[in-house]
Amino acid sequence: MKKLINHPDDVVRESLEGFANAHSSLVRVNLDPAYIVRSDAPIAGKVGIVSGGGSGHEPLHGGFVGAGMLDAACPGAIFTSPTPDQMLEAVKAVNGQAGALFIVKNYTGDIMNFEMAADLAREEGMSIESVVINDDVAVNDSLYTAGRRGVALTVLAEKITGAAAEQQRPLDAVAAICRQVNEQGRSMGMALTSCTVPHVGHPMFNLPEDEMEIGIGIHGEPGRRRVKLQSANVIAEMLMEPVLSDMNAKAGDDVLLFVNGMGGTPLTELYIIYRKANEIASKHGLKIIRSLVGSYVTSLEMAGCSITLLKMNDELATLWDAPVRTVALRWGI
Amino acid sequence: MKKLINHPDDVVRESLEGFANAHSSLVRVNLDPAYIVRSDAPIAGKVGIVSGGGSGHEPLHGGFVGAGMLDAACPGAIFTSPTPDQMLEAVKAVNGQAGALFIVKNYTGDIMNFEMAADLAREEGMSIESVVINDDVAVNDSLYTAGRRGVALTVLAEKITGAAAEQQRPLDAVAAICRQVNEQGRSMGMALTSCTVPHVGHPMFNLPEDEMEIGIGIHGEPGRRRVKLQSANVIAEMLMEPVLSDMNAKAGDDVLLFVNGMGGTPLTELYIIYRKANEIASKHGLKIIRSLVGSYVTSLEMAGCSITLLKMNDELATLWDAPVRTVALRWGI
Amino acid sequence: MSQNVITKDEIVAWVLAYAQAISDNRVLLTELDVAIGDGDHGANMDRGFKAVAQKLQSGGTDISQILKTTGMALLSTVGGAGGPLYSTLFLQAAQACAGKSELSLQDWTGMIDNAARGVMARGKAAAGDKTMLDALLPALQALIEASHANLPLADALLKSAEAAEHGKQATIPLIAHKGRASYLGERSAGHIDPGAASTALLFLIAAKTLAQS
Amino acid sequence: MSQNVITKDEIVAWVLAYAQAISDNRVLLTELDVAIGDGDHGANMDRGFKAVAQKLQSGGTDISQILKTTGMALLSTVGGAGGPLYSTLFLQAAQACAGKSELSLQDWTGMIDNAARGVMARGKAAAGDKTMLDALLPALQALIEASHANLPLADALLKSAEAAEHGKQATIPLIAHKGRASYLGERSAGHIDPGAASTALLFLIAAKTLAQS
Ligand SMILES: Nc1ncnc2c1ncn2[C@@H]1O[C@H](COP(=O)(O)OP(=O)(O)O)[C@@H](O)[C@H]1O
Ligand SMILES: Nc1ncnc2c1ncn2[C@@H]1O[C@H](COP(=O)(O)OP(=O)(O)O)[C@@H](O)[C@H]1O
Ligand SMILES: [Mg+2]
Ligand SMILES: [Mg+2]
Ligand SMILES: [Mg+2]
Ligand SMILES: [Mg+2]
Repeated sequence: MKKLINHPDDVVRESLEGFANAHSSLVRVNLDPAYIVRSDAPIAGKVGIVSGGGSGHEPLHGGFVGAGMLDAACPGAIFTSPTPDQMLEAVKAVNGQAGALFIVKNYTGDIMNFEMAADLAREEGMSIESVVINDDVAVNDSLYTAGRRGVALTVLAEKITGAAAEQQRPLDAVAAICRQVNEQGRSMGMALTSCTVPHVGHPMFNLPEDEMEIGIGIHGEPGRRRVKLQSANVIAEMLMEPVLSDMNAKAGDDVLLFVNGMGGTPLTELYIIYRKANEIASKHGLKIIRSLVGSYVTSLEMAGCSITLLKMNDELATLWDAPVRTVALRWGI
Repeated sequence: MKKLINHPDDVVRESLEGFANAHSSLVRVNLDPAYIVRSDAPIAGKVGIVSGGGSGHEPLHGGFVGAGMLDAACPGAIFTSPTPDQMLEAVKAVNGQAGALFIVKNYTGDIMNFEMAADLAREEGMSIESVVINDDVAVNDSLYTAGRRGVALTVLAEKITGAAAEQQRPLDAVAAICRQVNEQGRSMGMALTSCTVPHVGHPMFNLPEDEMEIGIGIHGEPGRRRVKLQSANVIAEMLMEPVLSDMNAKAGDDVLLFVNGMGGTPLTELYIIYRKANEIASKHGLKIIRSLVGSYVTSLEMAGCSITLLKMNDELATLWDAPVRTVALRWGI
Repeated sequence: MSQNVITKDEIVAWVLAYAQAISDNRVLLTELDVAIGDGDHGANMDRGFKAVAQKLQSGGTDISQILKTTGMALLSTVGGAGGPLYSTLFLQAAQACAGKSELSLQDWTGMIDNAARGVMARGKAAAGDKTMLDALLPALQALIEASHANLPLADALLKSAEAAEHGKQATIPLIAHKGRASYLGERSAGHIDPGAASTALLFLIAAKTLAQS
Repeated sequence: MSQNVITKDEIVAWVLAYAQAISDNRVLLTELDVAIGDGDHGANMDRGFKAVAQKLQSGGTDISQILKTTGMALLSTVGGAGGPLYSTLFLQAAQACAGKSELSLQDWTGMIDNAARGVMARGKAAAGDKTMLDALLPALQALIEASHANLPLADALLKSAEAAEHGKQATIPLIAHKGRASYLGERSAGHIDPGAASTALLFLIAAKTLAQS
């Protein structure tokens, strides 16, 4: 295992300390329990937007804390949902007396820990709503699975929901926007290589030089199937097809196209994928009115990508364009 | 070789096409000869800031084209300096009748191609200045080398110089700022893994599991020496020591600390390096007044990092803080 | 257990021995989770039970409080799916022992019953979903049977450990329907569920610690 | 070359044969550059000479113009260090041949002399710096000697090819002082310089094409 770390036990804490040092003008970091809040929190009358999840997906979520996006993020151990006390302390630190929304990626652990945190916060008199993001079309949403995973759409949901909250909309309206994003967005991912969890010390799976995994999540798990390595254009098709057939977007619809890197893939390659995804979406008659390309929801140093399509409307576009000032996403301020 | 590409010959063009599709609101892209200009170019009375270099370092340089930074960027083939006709056409496309500044990384090829382009542009009546960035302390600047390489400081130089040009300062003043940044900044890098140039098809060098290269550049070349793998803290020391001893920063000085990823290294790890670099700089009495952490000057999918220190003053800080609107660096607008 | 009952100190010894066993089996649990999950089960449980061991160093005032301390420590240190589930297991066990200063076989069985109900309510999984329940439920079943048959406590604990181990092995052919492993679909078959492994260990340690003291 | 001179068509044949040789040796040149550079010399030269071959398909009006077309095509397609250097080589060669419809050994020698001066001026390198000059300068030296000795053109071309090849091999022990390889310091020793290899090939192809026609 080759990593720029000291000891596996210290990765999350030391990284958080570095993050705090580097970005003290944007965020405040608490180490025990671990959470990151925007430096101007709490904001009176504003719904607090709180997210979190296992570490190893950076810049998600800490990189999205700041004006116009998240009020707080709770990082767990690598690939491990954070604990309820983190969310409880975070939500108290951003309590503007207008309630809080938990944005939760759909994993059993995340669901349970956030649920318990919500119970604890409600016991302390706060109004809490939760929205579960489950955009990954690689997984069937059936009785026989834990349901579709929450993957790259999360960053779009956090941006758009954060903008709605910044306008001081009430909790139920903010939650409704977040649900709308979740309903209108779909993702699918693939990997060229595995990643190595520091505590494990070796790759999560072994992928021969001429093979790839299709339908991966963001926790180093293998995908739904292993196939021969393909060209970027074929890969873009393999990801776009299930996304398009699962979502209710028809010719003439506006969409946001998001090509996300898994951590170890250079931007050059993401743009090659974007180029083809853009072509496919256009052939379907979709109008790509907004774009995002970069490694925003990662799986440590995994090489690979995911494609997300979000069906847009005027309100979502306005919220997407609204000013945002976070470490990893910033415009307008 | 596992990459999200179609054919090695098409990597740069297809990536550029994807970039053009994704960012049409910020930039215009010309394919033959290849260059990227900000969408509102040319701006009357403004010095054009033009940079460029081999591809494979993304987001450098194309990701830094836009208001407050570069007017144009010229991408060459992977790790290959662009050709003079690219620079000539680019500089014409951003000609605001106030001359242009070429920001050139110190490599024989870049120097020669930009020199020839400057000659051609001057023949067409334009005023051209060039500043050569050579911040890499891994290389001795002696008669027996091609001089110190230009590495991560380039992005700081482009940002600060771009801000000066945006204020419509004259060409000589803009060039002077760029030279000041170059004089006051130093970098040093290391690699945990090699990278693979698409046309080569295999890694540039083989690094055993327990070894690393210290003193690398950004073209997949091996470093100055190969040593046993060390902890992040020791690595930060190995990079900071030569940077600090080469630059004339003394206790009490303000600095910008930039931890740059080589492409395949997760943000988590960069922040662990940042944490230690911050500690070392502070111990030296330096005041870190600005920070940058991320993969901005990369070497394809190489795992590793570099550390850059730039000695600041009030003017540089003001220019650093000035609004910038590019694909990869954005604030204030 | 001379009186065919489990004392407060034995409960502490059980949890501490389990913390040690988790530490010893950390790599094993991790590797099981690498195969069909995300490779953190060993590290998560170890982090949690190290914190528990710290808290229990000074013993505890009564059984219920010891179990509650364990559950609360797990809740704030483990995270993931394992955190809430094991936390719930111990918190529900604590609730079932409220006011008791020692546990008979019937008490122990009722405690495990309450714990299992808690885990099912929290995780909404059932037997055969390839989770820790596939070790927990057979262990409970064995205890109920032993309790009805009025077996000596030591024998009952042994039987429950065997049943948990058997249940753990029986997860191998299963396709996971809950938790992370369910994303793999049919690729989840052929592996032991990591949570079932850590739960089987809990009953094995109970048999070893409580039946020998 | 029946008249002991090189004709316009032979110049075209030389450049086209070199383009083919570069294509054939692309991997070799790349691997040399992987060892002490950035692995692009083969691809760069191949891209450039494919463009040249395209431009020269319809032949050319005179020797100087053919060489100039070659130099200009290289300038806008090769990039890197190789682009300006090989472009300069051909542009300076073109300048030396201005107005000539065929080249004697003396003309050819003068042409290579002008080309070498151009490359030295452009790259500011000298003999022994471990660059293409370490093939180019020995080849020029051999031509000058052959020219003084009034050797037949074919023999002179052969001698210059041998000298270039020898010079290329002699780059192996050198520590690079110019170009990318210089960053490696002592690690650059032990390898052939890629530019010296492509230049040696240029003289080898000259000997093969021009001495046999
Ligand atoms: N819904 C559930 N009900 C019961 N047990 C579950 C459930 N989901 C997961 N588990 C158990 O949790 C174990 C995984 O725990 P752990 O690796 O610590 O958490 P995570 O899956 O979040 O990484 C699984 O092996 C399984 O036994
Ligand atoms: N200053 C110089 N003068 C002469 N030749 C040089 C000089 N610098 C580099 N070269 C030659 O260029 C070759 C490398 O060319 P190439 O790989 O195409 O460009 P780059 O080094 O920019 O990647 C070297 O092997 C060397 O022979
Ligand atoms: Mg986990
Ligand atoms: Mg090059
Ligand atoms: Mg797990
Ligand atoms: Mg090269």
